[in-house]
Amino acid sequence: MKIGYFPGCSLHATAREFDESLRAVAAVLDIDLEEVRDWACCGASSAHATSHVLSVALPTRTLALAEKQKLDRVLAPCAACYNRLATARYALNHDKKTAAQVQSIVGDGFNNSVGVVSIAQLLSEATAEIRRQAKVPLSGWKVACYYGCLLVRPPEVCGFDDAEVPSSLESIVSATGATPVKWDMSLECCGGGFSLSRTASVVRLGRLILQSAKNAGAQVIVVACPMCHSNLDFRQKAMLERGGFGDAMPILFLSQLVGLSIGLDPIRLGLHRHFVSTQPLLDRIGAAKPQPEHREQA
Amino acid sequence: MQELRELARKLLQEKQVSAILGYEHGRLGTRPAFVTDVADCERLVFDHRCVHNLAAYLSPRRTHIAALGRLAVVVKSCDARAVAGLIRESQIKREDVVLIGVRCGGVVRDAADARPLSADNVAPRCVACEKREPTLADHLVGEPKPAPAGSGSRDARLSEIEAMSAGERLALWMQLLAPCTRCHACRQVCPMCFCERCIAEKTQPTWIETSPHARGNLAWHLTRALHLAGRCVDCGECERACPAQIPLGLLNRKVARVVADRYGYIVADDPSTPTPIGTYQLDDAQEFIQ
Amino acid sequence: MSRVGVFICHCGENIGRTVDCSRVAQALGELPGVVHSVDYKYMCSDPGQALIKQAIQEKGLDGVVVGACSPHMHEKTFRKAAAGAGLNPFLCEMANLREHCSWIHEDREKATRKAVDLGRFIVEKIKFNRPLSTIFIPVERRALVIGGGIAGIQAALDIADGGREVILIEKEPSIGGHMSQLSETFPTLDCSQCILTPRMVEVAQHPHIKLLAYSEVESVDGYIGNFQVKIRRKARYVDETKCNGCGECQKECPNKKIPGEFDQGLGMRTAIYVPFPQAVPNIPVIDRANCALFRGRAKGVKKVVCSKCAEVCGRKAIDFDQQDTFVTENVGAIVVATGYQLYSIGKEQDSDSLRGYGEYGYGAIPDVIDGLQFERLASASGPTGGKILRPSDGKEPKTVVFLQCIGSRDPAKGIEYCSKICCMYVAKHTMLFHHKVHDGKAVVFYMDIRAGGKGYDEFVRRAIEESHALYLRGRVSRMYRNGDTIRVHGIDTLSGEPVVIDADMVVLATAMRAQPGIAALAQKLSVSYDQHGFLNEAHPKLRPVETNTAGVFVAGACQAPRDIPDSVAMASATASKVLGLFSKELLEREPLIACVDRLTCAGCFHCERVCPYGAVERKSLMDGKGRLIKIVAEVNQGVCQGCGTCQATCPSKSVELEGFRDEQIYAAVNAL
Amino acid sequence: MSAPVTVGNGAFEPSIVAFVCNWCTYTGADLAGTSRILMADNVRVIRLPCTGRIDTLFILKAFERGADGVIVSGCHPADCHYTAGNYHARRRFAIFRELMNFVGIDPRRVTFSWVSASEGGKWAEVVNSTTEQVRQLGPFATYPEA
Repeated sequence: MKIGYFPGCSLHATAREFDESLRAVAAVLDIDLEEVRDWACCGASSAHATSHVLSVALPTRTLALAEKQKLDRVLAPCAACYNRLATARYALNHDKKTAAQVQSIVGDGFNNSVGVVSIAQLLSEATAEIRRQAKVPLSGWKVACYYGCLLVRPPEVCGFDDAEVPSSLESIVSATGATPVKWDMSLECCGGGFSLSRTASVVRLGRLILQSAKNAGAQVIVVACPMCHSNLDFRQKAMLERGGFGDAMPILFLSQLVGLSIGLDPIRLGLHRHFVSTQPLLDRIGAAKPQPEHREQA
Repeated sequence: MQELRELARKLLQEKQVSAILGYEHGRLGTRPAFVTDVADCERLVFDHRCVHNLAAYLSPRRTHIAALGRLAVVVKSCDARAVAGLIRESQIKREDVVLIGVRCGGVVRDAADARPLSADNVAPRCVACEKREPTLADHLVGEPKPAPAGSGSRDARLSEIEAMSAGERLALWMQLLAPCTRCHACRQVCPMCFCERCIAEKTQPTWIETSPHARGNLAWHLTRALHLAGRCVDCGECERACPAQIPLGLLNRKVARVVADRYGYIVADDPSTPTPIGTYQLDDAQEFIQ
Repeated sequence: MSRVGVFICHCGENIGRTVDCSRVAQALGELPGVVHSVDYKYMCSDPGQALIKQAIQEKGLDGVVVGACSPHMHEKTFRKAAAGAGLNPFLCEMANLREHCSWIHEDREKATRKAVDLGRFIVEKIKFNRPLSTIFIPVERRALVIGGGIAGIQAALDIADGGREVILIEKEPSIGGHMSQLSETFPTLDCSQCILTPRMVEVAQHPHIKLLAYSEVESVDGYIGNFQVKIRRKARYVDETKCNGCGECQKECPNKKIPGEFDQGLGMRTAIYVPFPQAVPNIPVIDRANCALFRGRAKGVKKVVCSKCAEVCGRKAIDFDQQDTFVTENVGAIVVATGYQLYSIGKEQDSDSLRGYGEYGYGAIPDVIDGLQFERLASASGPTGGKILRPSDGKEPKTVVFLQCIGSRDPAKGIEYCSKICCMYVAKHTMLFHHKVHDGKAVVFYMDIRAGGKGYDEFVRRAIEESHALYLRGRVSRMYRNGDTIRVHGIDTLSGEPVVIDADMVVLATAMRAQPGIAALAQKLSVSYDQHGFLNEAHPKLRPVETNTAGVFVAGACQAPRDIPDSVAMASATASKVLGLFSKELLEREPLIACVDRLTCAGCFHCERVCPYGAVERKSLMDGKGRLIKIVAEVNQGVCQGCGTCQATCPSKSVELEGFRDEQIYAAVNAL
Repeated sequence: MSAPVTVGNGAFEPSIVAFVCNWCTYTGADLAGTSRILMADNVRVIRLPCTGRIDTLFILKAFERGADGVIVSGCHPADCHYTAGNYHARRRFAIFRELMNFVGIDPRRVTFSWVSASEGGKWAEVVNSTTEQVRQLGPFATYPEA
């Protein structure tokens, strides 16, 4: 299966391991990721805080390029990118005024025919294949599936999974052999882009999430968003320092968990790039200790 | 043809019906035939010259035919639509008639035309016909037939008229309707015109003037077309029967297109479908209403 | 030849100022068939009417045209005057020379010419008017009341007290409806059972009321004054004539763990059960789905798995082979009082337009309950004996959060209307909670407080000021289990601050919805309903308890969310309507209805398709030997309302609307 | 259509018949009168119970009898006194109007409108705009004298 690929900026930077693990997993699952040529930033939070038209125009440009490339669907692994692309597609279909303005920017000839797919949606479609390919039993792994704010919301834009009680990540995690736990904070906000500007808030919110996962018996949190990952992984030290709930908890990208289950090398999956050590997990499946390399790029 | 005759014989012999209403060869092409005798089944034919819509004989107003008893009728798909209409509008009951469906490859425009069917003599509606065998039938005879060759859109003339100015259209119709003698052959032959007393003959009050004057002619032909809205089965009989060669099918076709465009209704040979007149949707288009 | 009289009114200056009335009278007087034409200052005055009467008698008029104001103003007046002089009132018509002419034009010449035209239309029309007489329809003076909640009970009692027989049917085993489940009622906090139970007993004992509990409407035929209602009497498996309600069977029934409907699933009942102790009738019913015997039978087990109830019954009232039976009742009027159901927050919804509340866990948290469940917890007859104890562990909750507008006023969840009663019953709940759990804290999240009603706002103020309920204006975005408690995330929009509360229990004021199955019943009755399933009243202001089907009335929450006082008021209103209808043996109707010409009717039934009232019936015409000639349309005089859509649709004009027959309209158009 | 013609010493004044329902438009027209809203005097109202009763034959006959324009007006959707007569009328007139246009009768000669009992002003507008429209179109001269 061929699908367009829009890595977005994060997957080239802070979330390199998301990109690496995703490409590795896709190769095994026979998913052909064709990168949209000359893609640009989706605008993320800054564009829609600045100009509504810009926030639609930026993703539209990428969608238009994908259409020219004859792609039916584009995968945006980053939840924020996914949300911006999907929102732009929705706005073009439902808001005539914006559509006209954006058309004057992007130019004619774009039919808005390209679907936008999240990592949750793509891997949900591949659960049978994941189950078939699973080589390393993750049985006994208790996983908290963390959707964050943007993966399935707003429902009219995403049109995938239940916006309030989603279950797609759980079904993917189940396919790997691991056990998803029932917990309450799977949709709560992690603080998103305030990691730098309002660190204290991010630490406070992140603690609630970690605590809830712990209380539910989880050993690992699976995420599908670079921002969620960086908040929960990079800021976890600060959360732990405030005490109250014991040891660190590894935060994995969904693709990393799937990669482990289908027997991919932890290095290829970028498991050495995390701040919170993934070694306790790897020990459980007897995988080799990933050799840390340069961190500077991360 | 043999299949048809065999079936007819069987139906008569087994007393399933007391008469077969079909076609036989006549002086000018084929003509309707009432066969009550098994021996006469040999006379039955079906080919591209069988233009008549025999459903017209099923109207309960035709008491002399009803007196024959239970009938089997040979129906093309357009004729079956008329039978469905008669059932839908409570004129006959489905079980009162045996329907011998015939697979049809189109008929000629002019019943007297003895030539084989070709693009030159095929009835234009047959070229566009999408249903070559009736669904509403008890028996189905004949081999599947290909669509007849034909050229040009049947709606070309319609589009041509629609493109004219209102004044031109009015002049055209005044000219087309002028030769109407109000003989009402169009009505007599129409299987869906089964009223006890036609509005055209109602004189108290005289909504439609009876003399062949432009006023009455226009009122008659517009009213006739309106009464057939969502009911006309597109069998072409009105036009064929018209001694003044008025293209009445154009009016029927116009109304059919309006009904299809506005209400998505296409006349079919399913008696259970509702009619567009007599039903409504809350959000029916009303762009013409202030 | 007609003898028409024309009477042109000046209406003081109102018409006369712009229209030359004497010229109009003169012009119309010259029309053929007009034998008398005059103008007068005030035609509606006594002397004016006397002019008309006098002319009718002296000149033997067979038609009267009054050129004056709008017929909506004075048509009745002049028709009455004509009738007073012995002329059939329907031979009198009005030309509107005031609203449609003198008041909207200034040019005297043109207005006068127009007035002549308007008069001429009516003169020509009236030549074809026919004398008509009022239609009388016999009335079966018995009523059917559907639904045995407080509205149905009230309607039945009022009609029965008025001396007319009533058949009251209830689909549940007992009457009482939702009101019987309530603990106390606002705004007086009197015990619901205490005021309802006597009314229920009254129903059972009333000589004019025939109570058919555990029964449903199967079909409805007929029309106002003459309905035939087929009623399905569902099998109870208990012979009502033998059972004395001793209750021994329930004690013996081995299956005692069935969540009871009456207690909203919070209490348990047996498989043979009476819904609640005060049930009327006090006769048990066997719940097939939970009875061992019937479950065995369903699986094809031949032997009798369990018959403990039958064994213990001294009166041999248990009959496992009972079947549904049908009775047909003839009634003249029907009151629909089928009540409501509550919105369910679950993921599965019975309508595509409803969404459920994923943010509240789709109802998966046991200590999140709805308002009726809280009523049962607070009720002395409830599963906890009136103690507020939470369902999960039976502990007394100290912090209870009440959420208003759950499902209602929220188009995103499918319902935009206000459920009307929730503000009041939530206030009541906080008070009941305060009375029973003195150290408890009640927190209410609300959108607006809608407490319009006698003593209502005072009641809410008491909840806040005396029972110390904390009212927070805002919505709850999410709630989830947090250990032993429920963590509730909301916002207080007045302070702008997010609020997090760890609650022991959450009570949802879920919206009132139409009953399931109401659409099917409405179709049987030909009553229209809105997109939410609430039955439509004939006019929202002026005919609030009538429906568009004559003889069918609505009371209570089947028409819209209603509280008890509203429901009772509506019920009494329907009773007054029904008794009014029953006050005469014959129902009078204006004769302006459609009539079919059997000779020319071809029986295509286009008229039947367009008739908004289902007034067209099929009539078989037979010859002298009983052979069918044809089937023609026939208009039911009791049902036709006179819109005339049938006539415009009839291709052969075989149906005519009296008062607006084709000849009449033709004559008017022809007068152009 | 024919060019506007002048009759006598004034401009052409069209003759227009209005078929209206009793409950909404007739009452709306009454309200226009009560409110003393001045309007063109070319329109003659014929009262029917419901738009459902208004037959296409009425319109044809009005034209035959010399009307230059016709107004058909009744209750707005959902307001019909008889619940559904106007919905049936809407379909009937939608088809009629297109057929009329097809044979060359200018549809601008027939105004269809919904005027409620409270829309006296709208009724005046309908009357005035139809009158002006038909005045522009000129006399209806479909039928050659036989």
